[in-house]
Amino acid sequence: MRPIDLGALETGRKALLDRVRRESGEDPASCYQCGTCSAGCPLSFALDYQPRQIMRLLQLGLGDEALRSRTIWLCASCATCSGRCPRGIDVARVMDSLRIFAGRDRLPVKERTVKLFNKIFLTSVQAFGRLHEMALAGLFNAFSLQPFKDMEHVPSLVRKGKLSPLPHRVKGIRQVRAIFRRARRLEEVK
Amino acid sequence: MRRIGVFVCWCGANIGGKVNVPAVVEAARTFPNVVYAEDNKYTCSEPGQAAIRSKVTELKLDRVVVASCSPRMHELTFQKTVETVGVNPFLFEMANIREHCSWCTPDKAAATEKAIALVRTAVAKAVMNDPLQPFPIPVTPRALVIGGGIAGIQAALDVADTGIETVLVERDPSIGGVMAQLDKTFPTLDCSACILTPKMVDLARHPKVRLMSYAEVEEVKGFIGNFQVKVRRKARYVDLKNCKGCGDCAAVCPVKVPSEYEAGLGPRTAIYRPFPQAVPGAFTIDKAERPPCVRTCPAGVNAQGYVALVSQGKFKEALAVEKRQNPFPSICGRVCNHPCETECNRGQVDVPVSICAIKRFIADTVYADGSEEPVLPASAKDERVAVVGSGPAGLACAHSLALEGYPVTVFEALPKPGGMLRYGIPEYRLPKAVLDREIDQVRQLGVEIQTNAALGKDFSLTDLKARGYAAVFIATGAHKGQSMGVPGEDATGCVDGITFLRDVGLGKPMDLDGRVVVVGGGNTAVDAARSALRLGARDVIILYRRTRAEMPANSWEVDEAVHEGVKLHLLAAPVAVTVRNGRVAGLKCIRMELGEPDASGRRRPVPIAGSEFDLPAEYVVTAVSQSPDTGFADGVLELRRGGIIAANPVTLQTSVPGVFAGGDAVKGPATVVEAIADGNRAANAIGLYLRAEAPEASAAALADQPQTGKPFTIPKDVAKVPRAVMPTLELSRRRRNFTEVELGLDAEAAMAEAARCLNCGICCECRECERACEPKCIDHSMQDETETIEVGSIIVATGFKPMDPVAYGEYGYRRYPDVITSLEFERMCGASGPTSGQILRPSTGKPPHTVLFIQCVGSRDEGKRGHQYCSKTCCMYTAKHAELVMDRVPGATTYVCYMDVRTPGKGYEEFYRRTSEEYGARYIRGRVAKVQPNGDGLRVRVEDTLAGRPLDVQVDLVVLATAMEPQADSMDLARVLKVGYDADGFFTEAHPKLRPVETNTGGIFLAGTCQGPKDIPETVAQASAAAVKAVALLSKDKLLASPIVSYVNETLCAGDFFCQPICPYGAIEEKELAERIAGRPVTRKVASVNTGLCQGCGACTVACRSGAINLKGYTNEQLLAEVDAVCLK
Amino acid sequence: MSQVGTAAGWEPTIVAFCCNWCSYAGADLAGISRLAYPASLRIIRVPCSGRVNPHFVLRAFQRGADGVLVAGCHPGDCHYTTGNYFTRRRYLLMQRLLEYAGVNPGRFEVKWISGSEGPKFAQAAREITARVRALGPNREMRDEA
Amino acid sequence: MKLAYYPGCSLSSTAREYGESTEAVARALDIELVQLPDWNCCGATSAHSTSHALSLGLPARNLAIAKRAGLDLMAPCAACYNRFAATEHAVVNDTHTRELVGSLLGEEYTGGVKVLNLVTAIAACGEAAVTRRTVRPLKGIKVACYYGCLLVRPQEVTGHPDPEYPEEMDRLLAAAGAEPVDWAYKTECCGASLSLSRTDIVLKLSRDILEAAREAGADCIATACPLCQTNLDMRQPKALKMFKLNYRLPVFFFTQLLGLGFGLGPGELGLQRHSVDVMRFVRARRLA
Repeated sequence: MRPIDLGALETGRKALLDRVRRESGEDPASCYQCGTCSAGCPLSFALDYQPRQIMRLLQLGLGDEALRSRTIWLCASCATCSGRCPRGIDVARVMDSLRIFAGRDRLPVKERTVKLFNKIFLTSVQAFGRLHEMALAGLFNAFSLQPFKDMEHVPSLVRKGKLSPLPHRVKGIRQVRAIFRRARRLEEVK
Repeated sequence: MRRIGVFVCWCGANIGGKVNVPAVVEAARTFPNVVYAEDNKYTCSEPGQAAIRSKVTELKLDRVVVASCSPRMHELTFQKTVETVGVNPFLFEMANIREHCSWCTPDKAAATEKAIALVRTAVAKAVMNDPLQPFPIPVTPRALVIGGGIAGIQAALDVADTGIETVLVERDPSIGGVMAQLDKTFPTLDCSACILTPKMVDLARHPKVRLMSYAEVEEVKGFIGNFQVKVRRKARYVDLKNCKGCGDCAAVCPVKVPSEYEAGLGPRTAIYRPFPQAVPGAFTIDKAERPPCVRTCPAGVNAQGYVALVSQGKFKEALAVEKRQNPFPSICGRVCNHPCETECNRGQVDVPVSICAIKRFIADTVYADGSEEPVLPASAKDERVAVVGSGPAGLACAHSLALEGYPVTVFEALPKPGGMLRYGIPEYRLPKAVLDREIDQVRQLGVEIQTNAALGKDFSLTDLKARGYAAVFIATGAHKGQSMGVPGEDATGCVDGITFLRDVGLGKPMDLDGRVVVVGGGNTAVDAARSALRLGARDVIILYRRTRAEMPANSWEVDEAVHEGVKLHLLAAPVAVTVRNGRVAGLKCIRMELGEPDASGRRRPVPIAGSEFDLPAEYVVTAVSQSPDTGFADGVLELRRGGIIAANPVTLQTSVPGVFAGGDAVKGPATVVEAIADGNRAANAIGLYLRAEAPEASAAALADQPQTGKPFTIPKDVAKVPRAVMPTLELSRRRRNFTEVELGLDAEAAMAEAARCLNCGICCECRECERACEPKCIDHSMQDETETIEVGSIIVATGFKPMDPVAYGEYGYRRYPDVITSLEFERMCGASGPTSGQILRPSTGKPPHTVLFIQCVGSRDEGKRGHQYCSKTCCMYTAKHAELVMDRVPGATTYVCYMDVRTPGKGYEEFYRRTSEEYGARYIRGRVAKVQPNGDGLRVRVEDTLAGRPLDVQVDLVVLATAMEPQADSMDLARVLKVGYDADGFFTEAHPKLRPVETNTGGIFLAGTCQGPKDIPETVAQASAAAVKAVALLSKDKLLASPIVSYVNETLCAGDFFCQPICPYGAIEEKELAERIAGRPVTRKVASVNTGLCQGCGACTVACRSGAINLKGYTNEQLLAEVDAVCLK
Repeated sequence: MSQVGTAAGWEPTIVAFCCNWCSYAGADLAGISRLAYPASLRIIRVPCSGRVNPHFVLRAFQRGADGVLVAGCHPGDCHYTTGNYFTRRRYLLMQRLLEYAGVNPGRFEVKWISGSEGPKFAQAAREITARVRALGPNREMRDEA
Repeated sequence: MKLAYYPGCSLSSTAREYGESTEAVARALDIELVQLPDWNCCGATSAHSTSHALSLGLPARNLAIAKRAGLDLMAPCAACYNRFAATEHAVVNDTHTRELVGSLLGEEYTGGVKVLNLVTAIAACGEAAVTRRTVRPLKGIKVACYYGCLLVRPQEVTGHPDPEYPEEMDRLLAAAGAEPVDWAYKTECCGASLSLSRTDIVLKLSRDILEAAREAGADCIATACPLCQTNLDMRQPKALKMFKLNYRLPVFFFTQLLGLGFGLGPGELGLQRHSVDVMRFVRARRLA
């Protein structure tokens, strides 16, 4: 492995740390690398970097690696790590922030289906005010190029009255859409 | 005009780098009263101090101002300097131009400007300064050490060895602290007890040491050299001097609770010595507040006492305990409504202890084998007492009085004694043989029972007096059945429940053929219904106007009735009895629904209009209510509504002196145990009356005893155990006979049931220990005592407690038996411990093959569950534990999950290397995330952070290295002592480096872990250091106290004493001043300051409206001069 | 005498009464930690915040102080057990008295600062200075010199 | 008790039986549920993965509606509950968030709505009320109570006394006569919203949970989260097949079990809507 030139990373290191601190209110620099988060993480088997290593990347100035990792997209936000962290870091919240940055910076995403799911989910909410689960599943399959995924469940779900073909639109949809609009505008500034 | 010299320090570049020092000197020269100013490189250095000295002498300076660092740094230095050349130290003043100026002001011009202002202010104050003299205060040459762990023991020995008297106060029954619980000590693996116990013995034998064990400091008054300390000596219930420590008492104690010394791994008895080498070696009885069973029992029967004895198989002793308050255990064991079980704490764990069944078991068993020890009455007395009524109240009263030696005659209206016990409760619940046996026991005490003798018919109250009875107790019960108040009640076949049951009890032949309807929901109704069933009724219905939940009858009786075939017809009430040919043909009823709650809190039944229906029946028994038949009162005794006798609720005395009344005749229908309680109470009251005690004294003696003692908390890890089931007579064998239904527990079931008791009172007061103690040094009536001791110095050595790791839910402590704390592990290693030194898995009792240690549990955790600090000892004791495992369990594997291994101590790193390299303990760098059961053992999930890989480790035993915490009440003690404490509750030292054993309060020193986590060597070193500090203080005859105290200008003092309540030290006293005004002698009160007590806070000066009280060194004039100068622009 | 901080124009004069045990030590720590705060704040040492007579505060305003800070130990931590409780009680009265006298109560403040709270001291100094700076010079009570 | 009822998107579709059983049990316990008027989606994980502001704004609109109604807000879905609790917590404790929320909604929302989940809401009625209402005790039913993540974590937000080993659902079901088992997976994650996007992961996590419940001796699982239930129920056959296991474990909403104890009918409780059949289980125990 090539040695890392720490000095050269300094500016980027500070910038990303500050960005995380601002966005999440959490400070990854206070992590002392005990590994409680990684050991307890239910997803650890599927991660390319353990949560502890994500913190370390941020501390070293290698945050770009973190932003491009699978880990940040696979985090299920279960907050097991946050509850146990002896440094009081809300690790799940840091993961949220990294996901948000990766999305906002349009970085390449290794777990594209996860991002796609979020996008379709929010599109549905923006359109109707509520989630339309049938549309979510259908669109997800279409865009993720796996049209027959979970199709085996559809007949029984319909039979059991669990999928309704028509979405429900909330009356205050204008306010809901305004929330989307304002959120986008507020965060573009950052 | 003053002559002030100003010396401005450069402090190298510290001040000089920011402040233009020459400019400051220049400015200082222009200030009024300044006759000289100069600058120095380092004023605090010897040349700097020499310059001050020479200028003072040369220029006859009378005051000096130094502008340099903080006075907290060098005020004392310069005060001493000026003192050597004859200037009073309090004429010296300091301007802080470093910490408050050069170091916090980036701008040079601003810093110089500020420095000038600060010097001006200091000069202004100096002008107003007066010379002050410290004054001497005497010293009490005695030390107090609080806490008897290794720190306290060492400190006390060190002080006492210098010949100074030392008092050591320890709150536990023995000294020794946590060190006494340890097996080995690192890094040398010395046996802890071997090095500690000799010191404990030395302490106890030291001629200059007074050991106050089982005592706590409650209040501290006074000040350095002169403290008054109030110590509470907790009641030990054992005479310390005479106890030989033989242990005979503990051998007979039936109560087992978790031993604190064994960290809960083993039991101890209620009378106990924490460990064999305890000092003092005397035993102690541990009492909590009265347990709920005893508290709830109307008669105050000591249920915990007899239950505990049964658990040990001591049945006759249990019977004796039972009989202290209740002469009828065999009866009550069958018919009591046992409110004790409702309140039993075991109900919060699973199901209440079956106290009543145990009670019955005791009496039946002991009577059967005839082993009861006879109780001898006190010597015979002369005054005769008459008891009217032979129910439970009357007989209980007669029994108690007879035991006290009074001759008693009981008068009973009916043919046989027993009252409602005989004529109200059917045979299948209370066999007459059982009743007769316990009534005979009362007779055997010399009580005479005259039957067929009814008050008001066969004799009157006046007759009793005439016959020479000195006192009378009326307990005639409530034998009058109430009618329903509906038409047709007088028809043949309709009878009230009381009469019905009495006829059954008298054995009148009855053959009930047909349907019986019983109206009512109380015990009488249920008894009548079940009796009717046994008398051949084809069909028995209980008609009740509310729902089953509201039925006042004992629920278990209702259950049995239903079980036997009685039908419940709820939410219905009779409107009329249908009469055909003068005989009952049925009931006309109406349905009800529940409305709003009534006064009793039960929802009131409301008839539903038009819902009438007919209920055919051959017999109707009305059991709606009953009342006392008090026709005999005859205007002599005052009655209340419903015909009940009016009696004082505490003394039970009626409107006629010497005539007492109790039981149902006073209360209205109530329970057997309430009647017994009244009988006992009446006996006490009559005794007091006959001994002519004053009424108030009697009332006080009879009043309920207040609850005292520490509250009991239910342990969290009690295993659920099913309650004993009372065997009953088969259903088929209950028809047409009155054979007893409940068959009683056997010895095995009763003992197992008794073992479910949680011992909520800890000591059960069975008094077995009293009997076993040969030197007779046990006294259950001992009380706490307080004592005030005078000392000159206090060493605080209250130690730590290990943290309870239960907040770390992911580690499963308490949920999984094989997860233990390091202190529990330590006890397991102790040769005299619960496993005799074997390392065993609590779940199986077998040695573990793999043991995993989790470090930093509760330490280095800034989340909400732990402490930020490092507990300092865990790395080393865990290494020690790992070695012990590998020494004692051949072939065992040990894992240590750590974040950092910290070994800063002599021989520590070497020890750790040996553990990991020679012993081969496997160190994993990672903090454990979760422990969960897996197969026969536990699976531990941890990331090896060095490899970046999550690991699953299968182990047999997990040991948690829990944090050291201050004692739970450390902050309370800090407030009592007025010493500082940090956010965690550890006491704070005066300076972290230079004054590590002193507190900010003069005369109070710290030793050991109460100041912060530390190991034994460090603790002992600190203890010796604290001892030296205390000795240095106590070896002086007198101390010089600060002259900064308040003083009163008596001319101005208006004598309104607003200053008095504001003074935290009570230093302001009243003083009478004799004056002559216009030639006449007048006295007036003025305030006067006790300078020994005044600490110089100055709060009084602000409270004083006339400005008469002022603070030396910080007078109003000085401070105003400073304000003026500081504001000057 | 010239005004402090002439370059930036007017700077307020703040008088800070600090108790010897906590807040004075806190101010020392601010210095030791090299925490900068406005030079216009000057400290008068008192044994306890309970020693600060309302009269001293009024006198400071009369003499031209633009703001007054009284700093003592945290409630419960007073070296003299209860002194700072009296300070706390007086604080409200003082605010009202100042208002009555026409002085903006924003010029006066009581703070609890322990000996270990250097940053808090510096922060308090910066805050009161900023607030008083916004209020402008004290013309309400100052004696015309 | 009267509560604003937020069914959320799932309770009217994939978790209809949760909605049905919630309403039935609430009726039985005299809890009055008033559906929150014109509620919108809470945004779930997708919102807080995409935009912090959005993750506050969407729940806040519902909180503001509940505040106008003057009612405590109860969300049976653990995920919705968590979003509401998190938003409420941030609004109350952080002035910056309060301002942010105000500008997102175009109206002020300053907090003050008490947020409940269904377990705490029913627990507030008291275990005694549950026992009293029980007519067909769930005798002999060994249930593994599965809380998942979002009912308990993070502790600052939920205020839960023991997020590592919660017990309130166990106590409620025990009050109805069931025998809850002790097991270590009460709050392990099922993979939640990765259900669609990374089904493989969810299958593995679901298998772990099902296996743990079975090893602890449970014969069914109770949940209080539509997502958890879907992952454990709908994905169960595939999850077990993938790991060569062939048993079936009924996965109930805890309200369905309570409802059975209360004597309610299978139809009222939506028992026919499960993927893994529960009717045989229910009939075998004479609960329907």
